[in-house]
Amino acid sequence: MEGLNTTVQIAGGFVLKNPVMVASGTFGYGLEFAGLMDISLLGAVVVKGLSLRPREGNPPPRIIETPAGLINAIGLQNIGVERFLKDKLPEIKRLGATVVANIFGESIDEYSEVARLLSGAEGVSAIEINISCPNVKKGGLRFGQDPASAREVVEAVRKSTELPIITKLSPDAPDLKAMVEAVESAGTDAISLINTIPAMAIDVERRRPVLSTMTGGLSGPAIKPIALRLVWQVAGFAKVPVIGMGGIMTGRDALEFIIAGACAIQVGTLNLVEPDGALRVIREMEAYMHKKGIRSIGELTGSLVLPER
Amino acid sequence: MEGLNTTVQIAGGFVLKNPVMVASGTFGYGLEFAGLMDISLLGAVVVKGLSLRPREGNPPPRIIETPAGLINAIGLQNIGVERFLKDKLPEIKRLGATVVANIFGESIDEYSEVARLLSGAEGVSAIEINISCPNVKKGGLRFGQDPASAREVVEAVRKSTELPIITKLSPDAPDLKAMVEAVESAGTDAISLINTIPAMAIDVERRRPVLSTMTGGLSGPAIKPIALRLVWQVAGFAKVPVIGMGGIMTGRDALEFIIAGACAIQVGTLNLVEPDGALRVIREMEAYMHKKGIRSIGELTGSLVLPER
Amino acid sequence: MTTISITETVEVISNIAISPGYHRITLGWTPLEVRPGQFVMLKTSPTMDPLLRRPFAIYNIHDDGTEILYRVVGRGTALLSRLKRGDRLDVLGPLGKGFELPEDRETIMVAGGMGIVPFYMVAKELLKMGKTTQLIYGVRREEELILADDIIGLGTEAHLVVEERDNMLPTDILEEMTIGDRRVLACGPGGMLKKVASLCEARGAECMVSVETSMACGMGVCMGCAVKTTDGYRMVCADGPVFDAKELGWKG
Amino acid sequence: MTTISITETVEVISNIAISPGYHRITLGWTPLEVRPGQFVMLKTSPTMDPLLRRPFAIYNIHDDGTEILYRVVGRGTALLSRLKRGDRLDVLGPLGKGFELPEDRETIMVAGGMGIVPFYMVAKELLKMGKTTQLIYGVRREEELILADDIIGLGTEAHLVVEERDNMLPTDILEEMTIGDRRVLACGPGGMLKKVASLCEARGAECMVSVETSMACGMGVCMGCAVKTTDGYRMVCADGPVFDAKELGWKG
Ligand SMILES: Cc1cc2nc3c(=O)[nH]c(=O)nc-3n(C[C@H](O)[C@H](O)[C@H](O)COP(=O)(O)OP(=O)(O)OC[C@H]3O[C@@H](n4cnc5c(N)ncnc54)[C@H](O)[C@@H]3O)c2cc1C
Ligand SMILES: Cc1cc2nc3c(=O)[nH]c(=O)nc-3n(C[C@H](O)[C@H](O)[C@H](O)COP(=O)(O)OP(=O)(O)OC[C@H]3O[C@@H](n4cnc5c(N)ncnc54)[C@H](O)[C@@H]3O)c2cc1C
Ligand SMILES: Cc1cc2nc3c(=O)[nH]c(=O)nc-3n(C[C@H](O)[C@H](O)[C@H](O)COP(=O)(O)O)c2cc1C
Ligand SMILES: Cc1cc2nc3c(=O)[nH]c(=O)nc-3n(C[C@H](O)[C@H](O)[C@H](O)COP(=O)(O)O)c2cc1C
Ligand code: FES
Ligand code: FES
Repeated sequence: MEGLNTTVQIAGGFVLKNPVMVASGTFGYGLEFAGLMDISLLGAVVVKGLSLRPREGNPPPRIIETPAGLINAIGLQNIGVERFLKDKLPEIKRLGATVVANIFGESIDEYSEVARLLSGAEGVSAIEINISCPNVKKGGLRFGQDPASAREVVEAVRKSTELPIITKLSPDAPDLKAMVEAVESAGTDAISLINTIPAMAIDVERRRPVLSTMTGGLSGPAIKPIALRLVWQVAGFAKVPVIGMGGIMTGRDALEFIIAGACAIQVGTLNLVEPDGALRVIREMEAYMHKKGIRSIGELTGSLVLPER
Repeated sequence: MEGLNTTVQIAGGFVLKNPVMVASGTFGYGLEFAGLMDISLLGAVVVKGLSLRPREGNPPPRIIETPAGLINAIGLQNIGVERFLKDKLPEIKRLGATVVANIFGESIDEYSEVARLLSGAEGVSAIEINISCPNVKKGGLRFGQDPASAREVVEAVRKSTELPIITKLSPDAPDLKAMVEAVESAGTDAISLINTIPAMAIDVERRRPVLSTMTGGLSGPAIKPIALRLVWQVAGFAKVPVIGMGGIMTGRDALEFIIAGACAIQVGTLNLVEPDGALRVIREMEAYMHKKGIRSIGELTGSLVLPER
Repeated sequence: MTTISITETVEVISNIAISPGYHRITLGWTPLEVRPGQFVMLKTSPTMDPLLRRPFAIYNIHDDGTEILYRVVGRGTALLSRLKRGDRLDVLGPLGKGFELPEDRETIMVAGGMGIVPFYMVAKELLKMGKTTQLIYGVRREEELILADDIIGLGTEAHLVVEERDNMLPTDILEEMTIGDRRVLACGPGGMLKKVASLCEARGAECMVSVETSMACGMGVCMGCAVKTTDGYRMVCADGPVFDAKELGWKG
Repeated sequence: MTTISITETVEVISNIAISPGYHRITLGWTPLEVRPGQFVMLKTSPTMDPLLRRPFAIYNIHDDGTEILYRVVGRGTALLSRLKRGDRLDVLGPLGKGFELPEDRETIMVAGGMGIVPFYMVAKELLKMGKTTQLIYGVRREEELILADDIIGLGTEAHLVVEERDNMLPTDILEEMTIGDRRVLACGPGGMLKKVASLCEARGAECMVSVETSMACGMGVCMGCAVKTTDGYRMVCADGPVFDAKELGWKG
């Protein structure tokens, strides 16, 4: 829309043309959608979580629908960072997309090695560190639940790349404030949240867990009210920019996160249901700005008016 | 149904005719439903949370619908324990209901005083202690988040009543295992969970929180997958019986909680949408038992078959 | 309190657009007893989204069924407008207390927009009681006037105001009128209700207002539909939706 | 991979019950190119519950639209069965790879229950290629045989088995048959597919099976519809739904 400024600067050279990214694991490597939409119109494409070596993922069943939600236990199946760099990245770049690489590792060394390989390549705009995946544990605790080990991960990645770093937080960290402080002090450029919420479904006919892994992660509109609360809380104490997500389906949903304090947002499950839904979200946000006479998206970030009490 | 044994013994003399109770705050004082259904058919009626003195509750707006969910910020408006005993309890008993009194206090003394008043009366079968209400804090932390203060509350209530005690846990306690151990050692007879999950909604037109209290508690089918995961986890380490709840809408939902390890369940939000829904849940559970040839509900509790790995 | 007579699935007899965005649905269900101003809660979707029922005033009942007049404003009402003859719909009601109609005095009805809905039954009831009444009806756009046709058809004296056309509000009419000892009954947007209440307060007239809040249960159990009164928070669904304006503490 | 031609809302031309619980819906949309065995993802509700689209094989396409045959098994299909002529429905497709039809040999089609759906287009296509084919179709109850009527109408030789009546399964027929160098194409319940695969394996025959898993995206991006193959997990939606039985590692 004319005259609207929707660009968002997350860090140094990491600037989005608009605040709507597509979330890791819900947009493949971007190419699958190329026939259906112009992916260069997105704020950024966050690709499926990458590990050092290809990963098989979990046995099926891996997904189950719930009321207004989806539980997944994909187990981070991916082609590995090297094949990504060789087979996928050049093609996504050719299509004009801004690319964020989501990474994870089974050890701190693996995280930093993946980050190193990505920074050597042309065309990755930022790295999003997934410290909240259920399969990655250290001393029994997932990195995403323990501030000290989260700090170690981010420090290691920080040392191995010059790229802007986004650290993606888990919604079930016992102490989010300590977590944010830890990753900030380790040098993260931004924080994103929420990853999926641990959840479960049982097949009562067979009296077995539906998912092969017993529990999985809940996403989709069902979790939006929880995600929004967490993003609002974190934006209240974070010093770095916050990227919000969790159940965003419409421009209004996205605006709730922005008004709560997020500088940008990601849509995840929506992509699975409506492949070009992220573009609709952008249009709806622009229409709102237009109607309200808001010229720059930055005016909206954190603009929540608190009730008098 | 003939030949089915649906009774559940939670503690000493606290026996339910079936495992389906209606949850606190979603069934008023039971009388409101009397014209629509036979409330004596329910496992138990857990009445609206009672405090020592009547409470006004929060300013409106107090509720907002979300996808497959409801956020509430009622603020525990109630008539106070004395009016309950005088005006409501005799009538609920006359209708043949098994009554559980849900209580909360602003201090430990208040909790124990409410419990004492209730045990003096005829007709209360058990006390459910709500330690997870957002308005009740001690040293900045809600009782429900800090095992040590939860223990104090339960100990105090234990001293002031001979009635069976159910302690109702919050889903966002940082360490549920420590919490369960604390309330068990303080003498609780059972544990119930989950209470609502902290959540938020923003009115983008006015850029204000929808609820007068900024955040509220999410309930309904949206949270069921999260509630089920928590109940399964807690049932894994709890020594006392576990009562499960969160988003139960059907007999199958209820059975998921039972199979995960709950000995009984509560339905909450369902009552608001379908006043006699709890009776349907009972019928559906009985039909399942009949079809599967299960004669006693106890056979189902914790009967989850784990996948081979 | 009238007893709730139904929580059942009933048949849709008809569901037609009476003006763009305004619909009348007739349900194959006739409650035994309804007070004007009472409402029902409809489950607009058989699925879990939208989860909650939606409140609608009862427009009319007759032997063939119950009529509801509604405006499409969001997801629930959009789903409602898709229902066709023969479809089934879950109804809970009648709910609330409705208007108390005075035996000892005449009335003035003030309605804004969809606030007209309860007044068709009010007017019918008053007619039965041998009372005369007057209607002041304000709408934004001309096409909404159609909603008053039935009431006017009863012979009710009506003052119609189209905001966009007349540059006037229904309260401007009320202001110019002699209220006398008549009781004013009002239903419509909050701003209009407050203005009506303050005009009545100033003239010492009785004023009953039907208010709206978001609702979950409609039965007085969730405490979600609270409205501040001089006696603390009360529930719009169970204690209202009609309140004495004085109770709401709305003063001029 | 065929390109996806639509993610749009299309009109329902008709939606009729062909037998209790079995429906045929015709959508006002004709994809440019469809391979037999490809499928579409339908959004059965405009609301967020059910959230995910549901996969359905394409039964037939013609100039007036696309036909889907479905059985009501749960919430999504129940909602689908309520749609009426003129309603609108969101379609994503065509998706998946479908059946590769051999130029160099004849085929045998083995279907169980709703597994018949892709074979109408398979049979039409084979006819066009000048190939003969044979159908073995097994159903539980007699009333389901109606689903094979169209294929038989093409002149396809068919062996029909009603489990309840004949006390037999389609695989019993296949077992008694000479497969020779014909390629077996199968679609139906998992147990049937495994049995077909093992019969083919034993006789050294080619066997292609169309498998079902729960799906979220239908486009190969969520990795939710994984099936174990000799080459690791592959996606039923994007790499299938038709696989060489050998790839699935189903051995006798
Ligand atoms: C006692 C009572 C009687 C009512 N009688 C009628 C009636 O006879 N006819 C009729 O058309 N409507 C009536 N309403 C209003 C009706 O309940 C709402 O329009 C309806 O709930 C909106 O549902 P939705 O899902 O379409 O909108 P939602 O998707 O829930 O909301 C869409 C938009 O409508 C607004 N909205 C939501 N609820 C209300 C509300 N209660 N009042 C006004 N705006 C609202 C929202 O703020 C939002 O902007 C009545 C309400 C009450 C409380
Ligand atoms: C590639 C593919 C093609 C298909 N083609 C057709 C078709 O042409 N016609 C047709 O009627 N169906 C077809 N199906 C199956 C169809 O997708 C399911 O029946 C449908 O998703 C069920 O949705 P629901 O909401 O009604 O059921 P749900 O409420 O989701 O489930 C209800 C019950 O159905 C079972 N169920 C769920 N998914 C499936 C499934 N995929 N297969 C079998 N049972 C299931 C569940 O376990 C449950 O017991 C196909 C599936 C796939 C993967
Ligand atoms: C199928 C699926 C796969 C996912 N894979 C990843 C992943 O690889 N890495 C990651 O950081 N998050 C992953 N996520 C989480 C999403 O990126 C997002 O944080 C979450 O789904 C919440 O957003 P939503 O409700 O909009 O989907 C995945 C989510 C889904 C549904
Ligand atoms: C409107 C409302 C009021 C509630 N009030 C109370 C209360 O007073 N005390 C309490 O312990 N829980 C209260 N709850 C929580 C419920 O008892 C229950 O724990 C929660 O809603 C989850 O169950 P559900 O998803 O079936 O509703 C309330 C819930 C709702 C929706
Ligand atoms: S809507 Fe529940 S108390 Fe009024
Ligand atoms: S359904 Fe998403 S990859 Fe197949």
